[in-house]
Amino acid sequence: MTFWEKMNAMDPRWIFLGMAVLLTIPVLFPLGLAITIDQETTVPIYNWIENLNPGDIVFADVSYSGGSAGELGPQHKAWFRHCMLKGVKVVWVAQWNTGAQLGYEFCLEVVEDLAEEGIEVEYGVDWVYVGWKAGGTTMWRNMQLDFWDACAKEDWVGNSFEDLPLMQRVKKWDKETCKGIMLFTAGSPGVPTYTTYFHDYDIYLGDVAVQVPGNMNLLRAGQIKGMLCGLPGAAQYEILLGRPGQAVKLMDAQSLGHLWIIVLVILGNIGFYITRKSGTPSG
Amino acid sequence: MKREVPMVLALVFAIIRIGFELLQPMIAWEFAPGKTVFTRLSFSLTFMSVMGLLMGLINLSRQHINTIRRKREHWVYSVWLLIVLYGYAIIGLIWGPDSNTFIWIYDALIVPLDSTMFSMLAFFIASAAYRAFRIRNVESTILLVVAFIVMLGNVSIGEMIWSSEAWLGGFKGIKDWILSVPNTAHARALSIGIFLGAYAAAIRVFLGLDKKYLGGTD
Amino acid sequence: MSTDPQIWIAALGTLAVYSYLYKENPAYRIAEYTLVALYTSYSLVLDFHEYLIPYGRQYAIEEGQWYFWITGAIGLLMYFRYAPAEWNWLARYPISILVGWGLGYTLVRSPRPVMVQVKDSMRPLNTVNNVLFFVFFLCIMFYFFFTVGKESKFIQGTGRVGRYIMMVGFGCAFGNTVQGRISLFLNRLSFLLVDWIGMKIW
Amino acid sequence: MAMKTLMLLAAEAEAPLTKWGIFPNVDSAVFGMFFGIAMIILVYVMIQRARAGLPIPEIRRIPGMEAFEEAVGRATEMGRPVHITNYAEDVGDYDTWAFWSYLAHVAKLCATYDTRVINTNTDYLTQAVNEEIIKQAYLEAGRPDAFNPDDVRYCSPWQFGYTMAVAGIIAREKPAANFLIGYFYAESLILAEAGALVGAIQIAASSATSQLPFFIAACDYTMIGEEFYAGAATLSKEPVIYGSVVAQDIGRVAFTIIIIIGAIMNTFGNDAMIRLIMF
Repeated sequence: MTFWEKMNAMDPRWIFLGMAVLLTIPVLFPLGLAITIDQETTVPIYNWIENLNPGDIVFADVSYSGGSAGELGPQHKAWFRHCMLKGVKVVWVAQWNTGAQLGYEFCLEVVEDLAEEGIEVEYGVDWVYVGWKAGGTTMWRNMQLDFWDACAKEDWVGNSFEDLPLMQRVKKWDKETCKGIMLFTAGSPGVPTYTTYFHDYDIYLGDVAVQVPGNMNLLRAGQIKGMLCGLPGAAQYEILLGRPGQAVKLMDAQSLGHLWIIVLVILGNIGFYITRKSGTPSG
Repeated sequence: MKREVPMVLALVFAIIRIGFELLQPMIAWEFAPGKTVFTRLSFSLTFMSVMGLLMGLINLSRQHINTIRRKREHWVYSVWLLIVLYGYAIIGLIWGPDSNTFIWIYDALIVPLDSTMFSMLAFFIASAAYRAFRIRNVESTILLVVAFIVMLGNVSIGEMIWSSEAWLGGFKGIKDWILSVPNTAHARALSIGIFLGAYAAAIRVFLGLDKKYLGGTD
Repeated sequence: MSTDPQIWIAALGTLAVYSYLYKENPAYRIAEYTLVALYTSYSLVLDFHEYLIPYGRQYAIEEGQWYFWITGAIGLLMYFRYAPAEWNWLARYPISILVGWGLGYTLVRSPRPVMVQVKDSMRPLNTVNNVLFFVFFLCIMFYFFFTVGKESKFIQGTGRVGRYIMMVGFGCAFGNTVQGRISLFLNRLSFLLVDWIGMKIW
Repeated sequence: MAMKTLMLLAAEAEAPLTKWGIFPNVDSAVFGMFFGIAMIILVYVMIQRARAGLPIPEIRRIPGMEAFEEAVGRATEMGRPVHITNYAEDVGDYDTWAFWSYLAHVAKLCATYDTRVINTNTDYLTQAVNEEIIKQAYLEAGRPDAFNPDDVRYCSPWQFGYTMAVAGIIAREKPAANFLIGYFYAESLILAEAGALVGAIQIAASSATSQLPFFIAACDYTMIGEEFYAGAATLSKEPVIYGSVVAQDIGRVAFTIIIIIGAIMNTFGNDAMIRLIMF
C-alpha cells in the first residue's frame, strides 16, 4: 500500500486517536485563537442585561440535562454571572426534571466564584431557584396566573416562598415583574412553551448547536430576541464579560476538531483521486 | 376472537380518540369540576401499558437465562447482567427511587455511561465525514462543500481564513444564508412530505389494509 | 486524584465505553450489560412508583373510576405473550387498543402543525431570498412526486435539482452538528481531567 | 415522539371559543379535518380502483428498495446475520406501522435464504409484535424451527442503553447487512458507524429529518422522508396498497398548488388562502 492508498482507506482508529489528541491538547495548553462576537445572536442578550436597572427581575429556565451540560453549562454560568454583577435578580425555573439539580449546581458554582472575588450574592435576595414542578407545560400557564400557588410556595431546596424576600415581588409572572426570559434549551419541552404562553415577552435563548438551524427561524421572525449558539455562544459571552473562561478554552479544541475533520476529508479525497487514477479499486 | 376482536378494538379506540381530539364538547366533557373524561381515559390507557412494567425484566431474563443455559459465547456477562438487573430492581422497589443507594448508583453508573455513549458521536462524526465526503458524484460533492463552509463558519479558524467582514460575509455569511434559505426550504418540503406519507400509512391501518400489528406478515 | 468512589466508578465506566473505539472488548461489554440492566430496572422502578401505584390509588380507588380496573386487566393480558402458543393471541388486545389510540391521535392532530409549515411556505415573493426559498421548496416537492410527471422532463429535471438542494440541507445540518458533538466529548473530558484527575484548568 | 408532540403545542393555547359550534378553536382544526376526510376517501377510492382492475398511475422506482434483497443475499453468501432495528417508537406510532412492513419483508427474505435475522428493541410491546412477525415469516417459509426468539432482543427502554447494546451486538455478531428503519434520534450515527466498522451493507429509511444527514453520510442507501412510507406500501403482499401512494401523491399535488396560489396571493397582500388553511 502506498501512502495515498492508505489515505484513501484509513483505519478509523487513527481518526479516533487524532480526534482525541487534538481535542485534549488545547484544553491543557490553550492556543488563544481569536473569537468574533456575533452581533445578531449574542450581542442582543448581552445588551439586554446591560441595559436593565439593578433590582429588575428576569426569569430563566433550565430545559436541559447532563447530556447538553457541555454546551449549556458555560452559557448558563456566564449569563448568570453577568446578571449577578449587574444586580439583576433572577428567578430560575426548570422544564426538565432531569436537569433541575444540575442547573442549581451551576448557579452555586457561580455564586462561589463570585464570593472568591469578594462579591457577595445572597440566595433569596439576588436569586431564587424554583426548579422543576410536576404538571407539564400547562404548569407554566398556571405560573403566569399565580406563581406562588402553582409552585406550591416552595423552591427547589424546600424553602418556603414566605422566607424569600425576592419572592415577595413575584406573586405573578407578568409583564410588570418580568423584564425578559432567558431559556437554556436542549430539546423538548423547551421553546414552544414560551412562544405559546409568553409570546409577548422578550424571550432569549441559550441553545445547543444542533437546534440552532431550526431556531434561526424564530429569531428572524422576532419571536425570540437573541440566541447563544452552543459553545461559541458561551465563549463570546465570556469575552463580552471580559473574563474568558471555560468556553473560550474549549473553543480552541472545537477549532482543532473541525480542522482535523477538514484535513481528513482533504487527504481522503486526494487519496481517492490518486488511487482511482492508478486503477486500484477504491473503498 | 384472535384477529377480528383486536381489529374492532383498534377501530373503536381510534374513533373514540378522534372524537376526543376533534369535538369541543367531548374535549371539555367533565365528570367533576376540573376533571375531564379525556384525561382520565388517557391515564387509564397509560395505566394499561404500565401494567407491562415487568415485560422488560422478563424479556431480558428469558434471553440471558437461555444464553447461560446453552453456554453461548459471553454467557458470563449474562450472569453479571442478571445480578445487576435484579439487584437494582429490588433496591428501587423496596426503598423507592428517592433512596440514597438508588440515586448513588444512578449517578455513579447510569449518568456517566449514558453521556459517554452519547459523546462517542464526536468520533463517529469524524469517521463518517471522512468516508462520505468524497468528490465521487454531484451529490456527495455538494454535501462536502456545504458541510465545509458551515464547519468553517462555526469556528475561529474559518474566521482567520475568510473574515466575516470581507466579501459576502466570509464563511459565516454564507453559512447564515444557507441556514436561512435552502436549509429552511429543505426542512419545509421534507416535513410536508413526511406528513403525507405518515398520514397515508395511518389511513392504511385505519381502513384495515395494514394489520401487521396483529403479528402477521401481511 | 479524586478519592470519591463514585467518581472513580464513573471515570472507569467512561474509559470502558471509549475503549470500544479501539475494539469491542470485555471492559466495554461489562459496561454495556450493566447499563442495559440498570436502565431496565430503572424504568421498572419508575413505572412502579410514579405511575402504577399513584394512578391505581388516586384514580381507580379514590376517584372510583371503574374503567381503570378494566384497562388494568386488559394490560395484564400482555403477559400472555409468554403463555403457550394457543393463548398468545390474547396479548394482541392491549396492543391493538394502543394502536387505535395512536391512530386517532395521528388522524386528527398530525395535520395541524403541518398547516403552520404550509402557511409559512406561502411567503410573499417580494425579496430575492423569498423567491429563492420558493423555487427551492418547489423543486424538492417535485422530487417526491411518485406517480405524477414520471414522463415529464420538467418534473424529473427539477426533481433532480430538488435532490441537490436536499443535499445542501443535509450538508448544512451535518456541518453544523459537528460543534455540538465535539462539545459532548469536551464535557466528558472535563469530567476526567477536572473531577477525576483533579487538574485545575479553569 | 416527545418532539413531535411538542410541535403541536402551538395549537394548544387557551381556547375558550369554538368553531362552528363543536370544533375546538385551534389553528387548522376544521381544515385539518376536511383534509383528513379527503385523504381517507382518496385512499379508499384508489384502492378500490386498483382492486377492480381500473388503471391507476404507476409508482416511480424508489431508490434503495431493491437493495434489501441484495443485502440479504450478500449476508447469506458470507454466512453472517442481518440486523434490523427501529428506535423508540411505540406501537401507537405511524413510524412503527411503516417499519413493520420492512420487518416483514426482511424477515421473509431471511427465512427464504436461511439467514439469521437479529432485531433489537426498546419497547416491549413493539418487540412482542416484531417477534410475531418474524416467527410468522419463518413459518410461511416452511422452516419454523429456524426461528430463534432470542434473536429478537430487548435492549433497555432508554436511548443510550439501547445504543450501547446495539453497538456491542453489531461488533460481536458482525452482521453483513444493517437496516436502520424508522424514527431515530442522536443514536443514528452511532448505530450506522458501528455497522460501518464491521463492513456491513447499510440501508437506512427514516422520517427523522434531523438524523437523515448522518444516514446519508454513513449508509450505502438512504430512503429520505416520504420514500420511507411509500416504500412500505410497495412492500405489501397485496399490490393494490399502491393505491394509497397514489392518494398521497394527489395530496402532494394539491398542497403544491395551494402553496403556489397562496404565495402569489400573498405577494399581492391577500391572505385568504392562509386564513383558509389555518381555519
